[in-house]
Amino acid sequence: MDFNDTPQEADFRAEVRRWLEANATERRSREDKFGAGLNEAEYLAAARAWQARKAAAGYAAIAAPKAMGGLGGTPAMQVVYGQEEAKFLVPDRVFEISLGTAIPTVAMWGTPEQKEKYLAPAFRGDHIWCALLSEPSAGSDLGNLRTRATRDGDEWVISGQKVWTSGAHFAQFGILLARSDWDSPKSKGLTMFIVDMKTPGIDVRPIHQASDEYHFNEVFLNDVRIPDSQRLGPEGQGWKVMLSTLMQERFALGNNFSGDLYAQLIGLAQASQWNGAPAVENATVRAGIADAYIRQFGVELIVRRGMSAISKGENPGPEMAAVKLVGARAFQTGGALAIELGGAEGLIAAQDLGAEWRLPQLLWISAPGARIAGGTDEIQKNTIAEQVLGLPAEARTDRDMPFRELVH
Amino acid sequence: MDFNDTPQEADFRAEVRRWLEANATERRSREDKFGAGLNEAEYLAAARAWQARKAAAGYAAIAAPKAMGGLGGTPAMQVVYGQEEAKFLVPDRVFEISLGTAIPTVAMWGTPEQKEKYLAPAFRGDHIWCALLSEPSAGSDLGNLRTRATRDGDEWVISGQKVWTSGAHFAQFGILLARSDWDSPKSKGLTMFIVDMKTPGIDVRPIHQASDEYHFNEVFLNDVRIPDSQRLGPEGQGWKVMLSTLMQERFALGNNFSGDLYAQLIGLAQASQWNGAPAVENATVRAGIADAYIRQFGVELIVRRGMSAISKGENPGPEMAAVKLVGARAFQTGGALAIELGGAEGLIAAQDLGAEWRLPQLLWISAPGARIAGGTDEIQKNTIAEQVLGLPAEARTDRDMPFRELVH
Amino acid sequence: MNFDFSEDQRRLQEEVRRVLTDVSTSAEVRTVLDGAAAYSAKTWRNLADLGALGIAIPENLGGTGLGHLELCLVAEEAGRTLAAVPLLSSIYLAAEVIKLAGSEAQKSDWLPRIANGDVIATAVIDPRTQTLAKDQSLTFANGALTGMIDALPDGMVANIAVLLVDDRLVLVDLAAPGVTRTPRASLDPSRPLAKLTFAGVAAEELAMGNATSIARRVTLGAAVLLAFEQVGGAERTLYAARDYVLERRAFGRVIGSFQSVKHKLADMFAAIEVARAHAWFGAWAMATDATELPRAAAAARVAATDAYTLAAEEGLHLHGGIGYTWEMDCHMHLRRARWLGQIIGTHHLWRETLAAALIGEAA
Amino acid sequence: MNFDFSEDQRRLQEEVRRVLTDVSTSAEVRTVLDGAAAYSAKTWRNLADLGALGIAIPENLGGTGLGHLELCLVAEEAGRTLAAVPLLSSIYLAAEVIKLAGSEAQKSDWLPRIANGDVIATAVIDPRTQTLAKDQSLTFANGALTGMIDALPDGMVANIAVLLVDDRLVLVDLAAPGVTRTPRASLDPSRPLAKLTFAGVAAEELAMGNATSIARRVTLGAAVLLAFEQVGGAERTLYAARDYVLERRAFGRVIGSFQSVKHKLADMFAAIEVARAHAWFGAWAMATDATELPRAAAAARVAATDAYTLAAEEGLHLHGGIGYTWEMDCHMHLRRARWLGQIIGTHHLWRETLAAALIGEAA
Repeated sequence: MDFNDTPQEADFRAEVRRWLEANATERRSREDKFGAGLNEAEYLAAARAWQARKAAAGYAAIAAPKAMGGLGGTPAMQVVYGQEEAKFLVPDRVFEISLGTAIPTVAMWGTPEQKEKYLAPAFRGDHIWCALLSEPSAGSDLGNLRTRATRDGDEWVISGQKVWTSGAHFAQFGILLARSDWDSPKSKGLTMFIVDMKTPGIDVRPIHQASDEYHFNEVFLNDVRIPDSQRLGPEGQGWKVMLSTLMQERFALGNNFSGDLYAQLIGLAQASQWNGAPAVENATVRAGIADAYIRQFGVELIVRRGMSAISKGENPGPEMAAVKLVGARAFQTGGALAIELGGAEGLIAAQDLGAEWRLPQLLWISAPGARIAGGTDEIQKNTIAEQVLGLPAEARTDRDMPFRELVH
Repeated sequence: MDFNDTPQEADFRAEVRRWLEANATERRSREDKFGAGLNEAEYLAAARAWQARKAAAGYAAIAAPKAMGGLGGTPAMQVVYGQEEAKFLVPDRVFEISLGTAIPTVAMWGTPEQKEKYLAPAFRGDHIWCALLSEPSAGSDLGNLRTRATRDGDEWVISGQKVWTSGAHFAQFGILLARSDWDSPKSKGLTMFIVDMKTPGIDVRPIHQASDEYHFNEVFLNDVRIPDSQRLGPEGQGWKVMLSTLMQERFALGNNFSGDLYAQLIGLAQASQWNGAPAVENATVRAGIADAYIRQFGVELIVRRGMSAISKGENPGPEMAAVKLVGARAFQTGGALAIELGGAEGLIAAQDLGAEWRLPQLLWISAPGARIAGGTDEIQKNTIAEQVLGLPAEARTDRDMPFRELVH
Repeated sequence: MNFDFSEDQRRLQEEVRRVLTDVSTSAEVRTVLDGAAAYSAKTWRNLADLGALGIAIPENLGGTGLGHLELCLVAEEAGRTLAAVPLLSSIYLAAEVIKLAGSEAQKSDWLPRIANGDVIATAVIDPRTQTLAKDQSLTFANGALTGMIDALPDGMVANIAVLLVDDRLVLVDLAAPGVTRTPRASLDPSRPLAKLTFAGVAAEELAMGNATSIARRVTLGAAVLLAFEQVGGAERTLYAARDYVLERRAFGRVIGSFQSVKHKLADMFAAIEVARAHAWFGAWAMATDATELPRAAAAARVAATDAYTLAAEEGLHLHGGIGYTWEMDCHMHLRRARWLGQIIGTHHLWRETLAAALIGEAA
Repeated sequence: MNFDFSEDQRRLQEEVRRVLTDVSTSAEVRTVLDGAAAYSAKTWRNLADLGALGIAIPENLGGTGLGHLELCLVAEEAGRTLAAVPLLSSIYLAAEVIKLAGSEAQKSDWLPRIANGDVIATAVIDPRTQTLAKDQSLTFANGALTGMIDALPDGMVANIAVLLVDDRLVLVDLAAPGVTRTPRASLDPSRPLAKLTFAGVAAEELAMGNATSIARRVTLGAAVLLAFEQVGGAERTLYAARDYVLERRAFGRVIGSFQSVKHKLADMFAAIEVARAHAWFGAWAMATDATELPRAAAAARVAATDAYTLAAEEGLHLHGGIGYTWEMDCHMHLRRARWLGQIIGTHHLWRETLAAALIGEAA
């Protein structure tokens, strides 16, 4: 057991550090942001320029094999890079779906032509990808999706509606899951496609979130034509393709659920007064800080354990479901505690109260989304109960019936 | 809305108070007990003598109609009596199953002869009753019970095993639920009986509880013969008879789940030191005291609301399930907090630490039992979800099949 | 003993519910949420016309002359419909303080106009022991009010403010020279906040009786009334979620048939039952001015804050993705639960209040 | 970075598990629980023979010469099998203190005999900031120990005691004249307690290094080691409950197919995963004497106490009525979870320790 770098890791860290110092600006505070003041188009252009530099240096796909355009490094090197990059101002989540979800799926299931065509431009940031998976009637029950893919010669004609598609309004490409066979049971008969987002028939509309933000979209598909050469993986195997996507995502999510909310709580509690003394001296506040640390750093440690397993060629398994379950809750509880520190004044939104309140307030209002997106609390618990603990799956009547007969 | 007595209630309270002062000893402390130092036989004799005096004064069945040997009073009078009696030393729970569970069932379902024969002696304490319901394979799923009742002329022959029977070792009679028809579905085909506990073939064995106490028994029934005149309610209607029993019990339970643990916590926290100051000054301890009060007094208030409904001739419904759910949890959490007050020294059992620790320690170790007995947390939540909120019952495959086919 | 509201009170509650359900719709609340209005004038007008604003104000002062029990039921319905109106500041706090601490002239000057809705008051009469500002302080000397106070509910629309300044209760006309108001973005935009500064503004004292004890008593009453709003809101979210899970299907069944969903709703129900029980006890204590008021009010506030927070969080969760959109009302309850739960101090502060009351009673 | 135990360490753990599963059976633990023995001599002997007692003691002092990481894994297996042995008092505390604060003579006098199990030590080296006793105090002057200390683990069977007295670490032979021992009924009778009084008993100081800081460091290490015991116990209850719900049927199905049962087990699993992660981090911090030790140990202790408490309470609950009988082991875990969670201070105290460490690091 060793938290220190191996000599190779230390060398790589130093190299990365030098490169970052030469190519990016160091972060001075939590509120310091890449591209502050830019509009969306300018921000995307700056993000792409950054990603191109990063790809040129070989850091866009550190753990991917060289044959795929990667650096051929170890997962540990990927972690080292991430730790160092976090200290600098870099684009926030623009390439997360591209490089964390879509491209790994293309790398795993794509034809040589598809890989040739899509991997490098995505690494460089020329192409940004989105993932067209969820539908209004297919959230937790993704197998229930109804977007229809009908074969027409060498093409497929796609119609339906997707929802919660992050980045669809600026992505060039998407992976798209649709039902190509209505006579098979629900999780069969699905096929995955690569879709050019400029194809006629695609209508992207932003979703107004409960947090008053617009990070997601509804995507309406109306007779969208996709050549069969853009099919990703075998016809009817879309479910399997998607599971491999989600497995990637589950692990990548881990990092989103750690964080330093507990440190923010300390600062805010020092600046708040309870009964004439700093709130940080109150025993319940201190217990809340301790609990935030236990959850957030606990999640980080579980992810590090998973990383160590990857380093040894093992696969971190379904037990990673605990990460999201615990992490999203930590946002909800810790965010609420931060807001409570100020009493009535804590109800003033950060725009008027001060930048240091922005993140905790945002965590609080977006925590309900975090508990739903990427698999609800209940889905995570089912995963643990069934895949880790070996408990029986829920009795189902819909698993083996032709999908056609399930539609109401 | 009025928490004060009506003039009639105030008169009755004064009358009860005078009678109690003349006939019982006032309680001086929480640890002051009826019959301290007596062995079980002596305790039971003293309890019976007390109950006989109480019955002679008309207080054994205040809200029961005069025709049944009751006082013909109101539920509010019953409450008033209970409030006053709680200030005196009286037997603890000896007659609870008799008068709270068994006798109300006899009163509701018994023949005129049965009522004539059984009510008065039970009110007087001459007869103590138990309730032979649960079985090893029939806990939450009471419909799964397998004790067999076979008709033989004018008699029934009963064989099987009951469990968690409180007071079976000193009771004279019991109500007994058994399966008289194995070809009906599980909750049909049951019949309720009255059984004389001295009948040959009955073997009572005490259960060693997790709390190191012996309040319950296993009861083995081996060819126990019961005349058909001792059948309680129609043949095959035992489920319905039992539901009316449990409905009584659920409400009666309310009072067992209130209490003054919060007040005990205050005293104990004043006597404990944390970092050189009384623990009662610590904010988390204070929050724990507040929460214990909210749960325990909340339960008491819900029961009072139910009492008010009864006074108006309404029936407190399945929402009373919340009482047990909240109350049993309060025992577990509050008991644990009490034990935690002393740190390492709090681990010393009350016998060596002091009488004031007995109740909180007992609440802690018996709380798991309270969360199970009389309907587990899960059963209470199902009741609320289905009977209050109108959510669908769990899909069941065992409801309509002949019981014979369900037995593994 | 009769621990229930009377039939007359129930009928009144139903009437209020009927009107508010018609008037304080999601669309109406959203006019405030989206910043198009600072409060729902229509809802306010309807409550005034019903006599609900003056329900605890004597008839000779323009009120309905009923009492606090009835006001509790109005609060429950306002909470249920997310009513975007200044009930807390104008009715629960300002009117109550003026009733107890105002001279006959002050009472007859302000209470009739508060009762008929023409005058809106903002108020802060608790000592704000949880605070961020170091420079927030008011002084009142020689009839002049000076200083700043932040996070005033309804501060932009109020005509007057009732404030606890040191040990005195002060009423100030906000149209007077020297008053500066700044809107402050609120985590529940349907309940706006403002910062007010006073530069030697002429103000009058409400000087009948002991200011501190009146302020305390009114604050305890407000805790009870907010508990009713919270219980109303919590129950609304419970039943909205219940209705949704009976419609939404996944894995071949309505999701309301999944035990995890059922048990979550049962937990919400149990929390609300406990909160309701304490709220009722608080109502009784407030209406009878019982010695139990401090612990009854504190318990009502804590239990109701916990219940509404749970119901709003889990009610949204049970809706899944759709619950996380701006168009659904789930987030409005989440925001309102937080606003109601903090505006007169958080559950932490009120747990401490409850503990102090219990320990005091035990002594 | 490699956040995992090595294969050698894993093999050692498996060996310890194999032996303890054979030896520290429910029946064996119950000999102590029921009062027939004060500790399981058989389990103790087996641990000694395995080299597990001296695993963190240097070879030249009779130990195995491995280290704290290995000792953590022994602790996990002892927790899993409810081992009724004085690991905490003799190994985690006394041996560690003697190792750090003892003279060469003291070390070679005691450590070999502790490592081979011939000498059992009891120890209290935390300042007991949560306490009931007002008359509990020790003084050490002129080589003589006077006073009383209560709730000593294994106090009836120990040969020696290591005690923090004011700012000094003291070793006392319990066979010396002037020592009075009184057994104290324990909420976990399988881990007995005693009260010891000293009437001017001859004792020696462990005087190498700063006593307070050594005591602190050893206490933090004990928190980590207890966390491993707690994680082991918690995991045992989780899987015992899992196995039971796969057998027990109700309503026509195994109860493990009910979602409320599944999700409860998943919650237990998640709590244990968090606890395990912090326990491992604590192990690393202890083994490397990292500056992170205070927060790592405190977090490990809090997370593990929470996880074992939850697992023991809900593990019993999932067994239903049968789980509430003396014959089932569920209550033994409930009792052990409480004992382990309080014997060096409760989770409240350690949450405070954690907060203080975090706030200190942030400064």
